Amino acid sequence: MPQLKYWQAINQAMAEELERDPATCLLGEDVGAAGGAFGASAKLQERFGEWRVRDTPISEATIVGAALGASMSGLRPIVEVMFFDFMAVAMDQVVNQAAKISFMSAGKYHAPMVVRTMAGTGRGTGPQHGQNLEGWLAHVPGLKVVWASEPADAKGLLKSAIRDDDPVVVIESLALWSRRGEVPEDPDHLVPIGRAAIRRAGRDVTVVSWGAAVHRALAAAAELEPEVDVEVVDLRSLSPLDREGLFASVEKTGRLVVVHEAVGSFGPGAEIASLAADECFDALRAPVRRVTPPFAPVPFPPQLEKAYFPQVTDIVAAVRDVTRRAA
Amino acid sequence: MPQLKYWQAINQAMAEELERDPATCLLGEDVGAAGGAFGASAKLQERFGEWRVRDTPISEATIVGAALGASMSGLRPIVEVMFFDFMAVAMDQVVNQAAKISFMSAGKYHAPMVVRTMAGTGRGTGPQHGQNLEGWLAHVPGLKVVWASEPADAKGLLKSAIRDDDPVVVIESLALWSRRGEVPEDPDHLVPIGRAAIRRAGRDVTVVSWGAAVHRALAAAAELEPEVDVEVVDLRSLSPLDREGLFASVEKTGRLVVVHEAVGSFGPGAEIASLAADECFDALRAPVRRVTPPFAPVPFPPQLEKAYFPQVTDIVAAVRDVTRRAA
Amino acid sequence: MTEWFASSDGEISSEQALDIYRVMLTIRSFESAAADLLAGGRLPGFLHLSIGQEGVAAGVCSALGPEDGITTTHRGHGHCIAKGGSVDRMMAELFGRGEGYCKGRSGSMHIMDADAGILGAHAIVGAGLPMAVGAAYSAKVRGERRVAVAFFGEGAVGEGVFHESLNLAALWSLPVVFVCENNRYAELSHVSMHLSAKHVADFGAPYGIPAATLDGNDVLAVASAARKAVGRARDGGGPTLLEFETYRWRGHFEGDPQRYRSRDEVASWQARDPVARFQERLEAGFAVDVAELDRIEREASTAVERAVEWAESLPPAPPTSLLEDVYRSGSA
Amino acid sequence: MTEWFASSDGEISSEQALDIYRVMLTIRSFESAAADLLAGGRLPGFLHLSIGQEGVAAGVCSALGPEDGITTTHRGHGHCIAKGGSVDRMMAELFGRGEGYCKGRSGSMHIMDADAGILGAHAIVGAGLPMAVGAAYSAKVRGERRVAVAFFGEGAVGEGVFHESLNLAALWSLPVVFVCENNRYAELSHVSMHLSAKHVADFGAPYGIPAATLDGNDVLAVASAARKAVGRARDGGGPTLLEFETYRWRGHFEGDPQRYRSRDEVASWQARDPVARFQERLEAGFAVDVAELDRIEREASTAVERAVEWAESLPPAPPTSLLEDVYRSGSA
Ligand SMILES: Cc1ncc(C[n+]2csc(CCOP(=O)(O)OP(=O)(O)O)c2C)c(N)n1
Ligand SMILES: Cc1ncc(C[n+]2csc(CCOP(=O)(O)OP(=O)(O)O)c2C)c(N)n1
Ligand SMILES: [Mg+2]
Ligand SMILES: [Mg+2]
Repeated sequence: MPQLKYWQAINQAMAEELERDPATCLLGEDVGAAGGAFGASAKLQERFGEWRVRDTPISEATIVGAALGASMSGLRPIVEVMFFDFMAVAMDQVVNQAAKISFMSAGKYHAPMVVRTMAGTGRGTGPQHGQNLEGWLAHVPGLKVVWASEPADAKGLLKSAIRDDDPVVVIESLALWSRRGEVPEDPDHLVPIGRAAIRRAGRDVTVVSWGAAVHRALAAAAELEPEVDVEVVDLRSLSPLDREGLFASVEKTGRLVVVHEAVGSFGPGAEIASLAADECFDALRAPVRRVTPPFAPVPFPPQLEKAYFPQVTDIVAAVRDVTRRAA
Repeated sequence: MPQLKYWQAINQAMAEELERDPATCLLGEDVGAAGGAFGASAKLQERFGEWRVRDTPISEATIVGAALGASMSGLRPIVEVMFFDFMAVAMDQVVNQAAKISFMSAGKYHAPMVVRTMAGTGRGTGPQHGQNLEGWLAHVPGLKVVWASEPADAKGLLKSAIRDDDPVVVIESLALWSRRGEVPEDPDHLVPIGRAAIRRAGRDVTVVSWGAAVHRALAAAAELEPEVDVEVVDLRSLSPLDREGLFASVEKTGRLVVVHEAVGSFGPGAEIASLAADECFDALRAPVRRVTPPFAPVPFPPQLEKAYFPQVTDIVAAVRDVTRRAA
Repeated sequence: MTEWFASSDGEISSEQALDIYRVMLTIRSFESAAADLLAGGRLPGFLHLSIGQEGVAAGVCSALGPEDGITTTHRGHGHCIAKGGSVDRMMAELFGRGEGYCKGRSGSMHIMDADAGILGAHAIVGAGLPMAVGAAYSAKVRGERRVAVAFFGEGAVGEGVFHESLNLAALWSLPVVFVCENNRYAELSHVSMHLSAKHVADFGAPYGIPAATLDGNDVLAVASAARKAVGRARDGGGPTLLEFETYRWRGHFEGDPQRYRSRDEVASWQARDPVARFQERLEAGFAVDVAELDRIEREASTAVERAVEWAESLPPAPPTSLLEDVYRSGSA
Repeated sequence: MTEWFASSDGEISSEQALDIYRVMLTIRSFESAAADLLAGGRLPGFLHLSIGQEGVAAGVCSALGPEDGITTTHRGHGHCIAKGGSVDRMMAELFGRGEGYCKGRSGSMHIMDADAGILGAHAIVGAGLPMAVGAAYSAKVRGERRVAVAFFGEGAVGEGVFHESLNLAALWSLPVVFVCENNRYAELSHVSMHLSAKHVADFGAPYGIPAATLDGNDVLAVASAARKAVGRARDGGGPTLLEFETYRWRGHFEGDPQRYRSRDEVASWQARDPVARFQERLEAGFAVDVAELDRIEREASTAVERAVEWAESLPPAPPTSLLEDVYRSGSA
């Protein structure tokens, strides 16, 4: 299988889907002539023309709303919102309109659109370019939310999202941008939305994570071996959530640690933790722990980013803590 | 003590604070001449003039941003955002700017501003006027979030919010608008932000709730008596959260049910549940349950609102379920 | 600019004129019935009525075909009826019945009909404009000759998406017509309290978008201007901004005590009733006889009465429908 | 309108002119140093430089007093320096040191200084405009003669808050000056790809806001226009919209390969260097001798060198500072 970088996998997914279905189009700031602020749409405008791959003004709310209107009128638009934080500007159109179109029209309309947005975490971007807001989105009925940790999933999830008939928010990690991995060439390489991946099987504790944090969870698991046998679950899809996959793992290990790069309080990890505390209560042998940044804005310099975002040592400590207990 | 309706308590809080501090002002659509879309600011413009109580265009983002700029320049603005759902339009200014001003300026600026917004839940307002998004807000470092269930708290929390030096989002329940209660006349009647209230002490199970749902929790508790002795905790403040109060109650009862009117998945109840699953793990004797609407947009007609929002019977069933277990 | 949009005799045939009249009366009947039903406690929810503004809905939609799309607002009954929405299914929606457009779950502010090209009434002020722009973008990309119309109130000019939508439509020369119903009020506030521009149409100029402020209570003037704007859009000429001056006779919502305006002001606008004016015009200019007009009026009110009867007879939407259609594909 | 803003001889004294010159050179020194430091791997984070645009920052801020406020953007070093921000604390912030304006936690895009009236650089495009409007509202309510200035790029016109802010400022006649630096590009896109209006100044008209498009590389023209706009605002005359045509010499961010523009285009603007032009003017019009100008240039670069030396010598901001200032009052 060919090796691609994470961003190349995204580029390939879009190229293939633009090729496959003339209804697919891409809208966003600098996505066209420039090929994307970070290169994800390189060469797409050349191939598919300036209407299907279209540069937009800096008008996130209207671009998302226009994508919605277009998706109700025969197109399958992909919108790029450059940084995750900027979703806040477009939140009304995403949540009050796009997410509710199928419901409000009793299914007569639907919104086969994708919003791609990039998480700046770990790239020195600071308080207004480094936030992780996946918890907001996953809280909205009518939306789907996915986040790949590997190039193959970056391709397969994005392709699934583009082919999905509902609005899907696809979050991409700038921290993984140059990460290489094997990516299937199959033009129908689809990673199903709503299915988690077990990245490392283990018996003692389940560590659930997504995006860039998955790799730290894996590093922690490696460090803990053979002392603790850690199962690392890459959620991939926050909404819908792979409840069965999650429960099966927690039932097996009896211990759960959730790791993410959004702040903890009222954050996405709380859903995972409380599902387990309800549905897997009898199996749980230790407190459910979340490893997250502190409740503060995102700092920019490397030493503070390191202190802020969960590191391998933090995960190791949390796992040790919950496995130390006999309960 | 005089009896006031919930909205009158809000009105009184604003009147007193506008009187007390000339830096306080109120901005919003129809808040001035009309006295508020729902009357909360009745007569305030007459008393305090058209500059301090100011009608605005329909520009939520800019009004919140202007309030922020004003709060950094000597005023203490209150902004009214008519329905909770409309917060989505202003989310960028609330979250990316207002919440981070103190941090980004190293405390040299701060944002003593209040955003008041009304939850339409239970008033037949439907999918774009009935959402509850408190989970989004509580997830943001730098913001505080409060929600009163009684007129006395509506006054006391709002007054605390106005005097607070940080941005506070004050959520008000239209469903409680005409609810009467004793409200202290004391012009310094302040309900501390960050302190929950035990509305009913009990030994068997802790039911945590806020806003209008508190009253259903109390009704459920009454219905369950003497079979189950329910402790009803009215959170009042989502951020900061009264962790000590919460933990003390759960440690005592060993059982937790969270009830709210936001959808469950990735919702605010998850934070309460997972805090308990971590910090009170040893005390927990049953699965932690959340009673919430289904994962769907808000319907408008009475029979569907009733089926959608948690009812007394739903709470009773959840409490019975968790207390039935020996664990 | 205003002149370019002016109507000329013979532009609208008698048949078209009678269709327009029927639409206006259907809107008025529908909303009058809804007002009575709400007042009588028979309807749940909220109502925002457009009585007095029927000329804009009927006139603009007379220039549209079924393939064209519209977006509208909380005050959208008129636009939906004029665009071909079924009064039966609209009434069922207002009643919260499963046969309504949203299976009775969303109510008056959220009528959508894919068959009639009603991309939807949206209750977030300004929210429909980007959607209409998107529908127009779709037409352009797909090489279809469809046009999209965004209806909105003058209050929506306060929202940034209005301006963003104009910019995008102009920049991409999209087949979209922006139709502002300037009814002088946004909720309880007069336009002077929320807008510093003299005319909403003034916002066309910076973008080079043709724009005009016209009498919204003269349905033929509306129809004629709409024909020009829609024709221009369909022929690839790009967007137009039409501002129609009009007035709502009822409160912002049913139950609004309306302390913000005088009875005289209301009366002065009622004297400019778009229905009555058009009636006179039909009799004079189109030589339609009164009996014909009466017949149309009766038919319109009968259709609405039947809709009420039917809708009310249906059972309330069942709780089982709550989770339907949240997702089109597999659910979360 | 443009004429009203034109500069006249004698408006700016020699002393003021030299101050302006010093500011321009300090900005250029500061940003050149920062570029070198980043290229040399000595600075973390991202940098968006305004070299080539110094005339706007220096000219506009020369019309402001310490009591006045500004908001700016991701490209805000120049405005902050011109408004009286300390190059030491700015440089310390860029280095991520505890002595920086945000204790080294926020970096280049978020300089704020309450003492100098810098309400902040905000990295969300358009976000600073409402804040400036709010500061002006505060001045109005409190009866203070303070003025607020919002600096922004032409790209911000794409964001709705730009328009909402103009409306609010006009409607309330607030003491705010909107200063657009039209440097022809928003990130990697030419203005023609994101704006359908000819001039950003065109957006003043619908609101009745005085507006003009002026040469941003002629610092005296900038200073003069700013004096008029600020004076008008201070005297209760309301808002003004000033568009300054200018150009950034560097990429959107340091490291930008700049495939979207030609070297010739860059060179043609470098030939209109605001610093060099002002230097000539100072020598010719103000009879300042070259030695004096050299002295100022040396002082500016020495100040920046010292700032670099000092900032780099400081320890990195400690992790303990992460939770500081999240809340002003008790924490969550
Ligand atoms: C974003 C948003 N803000 C506020 C409201 C509340 N609201 C509903 S209608 C309305 C006034 C709209 O005025 P206009 O656009 O003139 O329409 P009209 O009601 O006159 O038809 C307001 C403020 C809303 N629905 N959405
Ligand atoms: C809401 C938002 N969208 C997108 C961006 C990404 N972005 C940063 S700068 C920029 C271009 C801004 O152009 P302009 O306003 O002309 O300012 P300039 O960079 O030319 O000074 C963009 C799109 C952002 N920071 N915020
Ligand atoms: Mg109106
Ligand atoms: Mg620019």
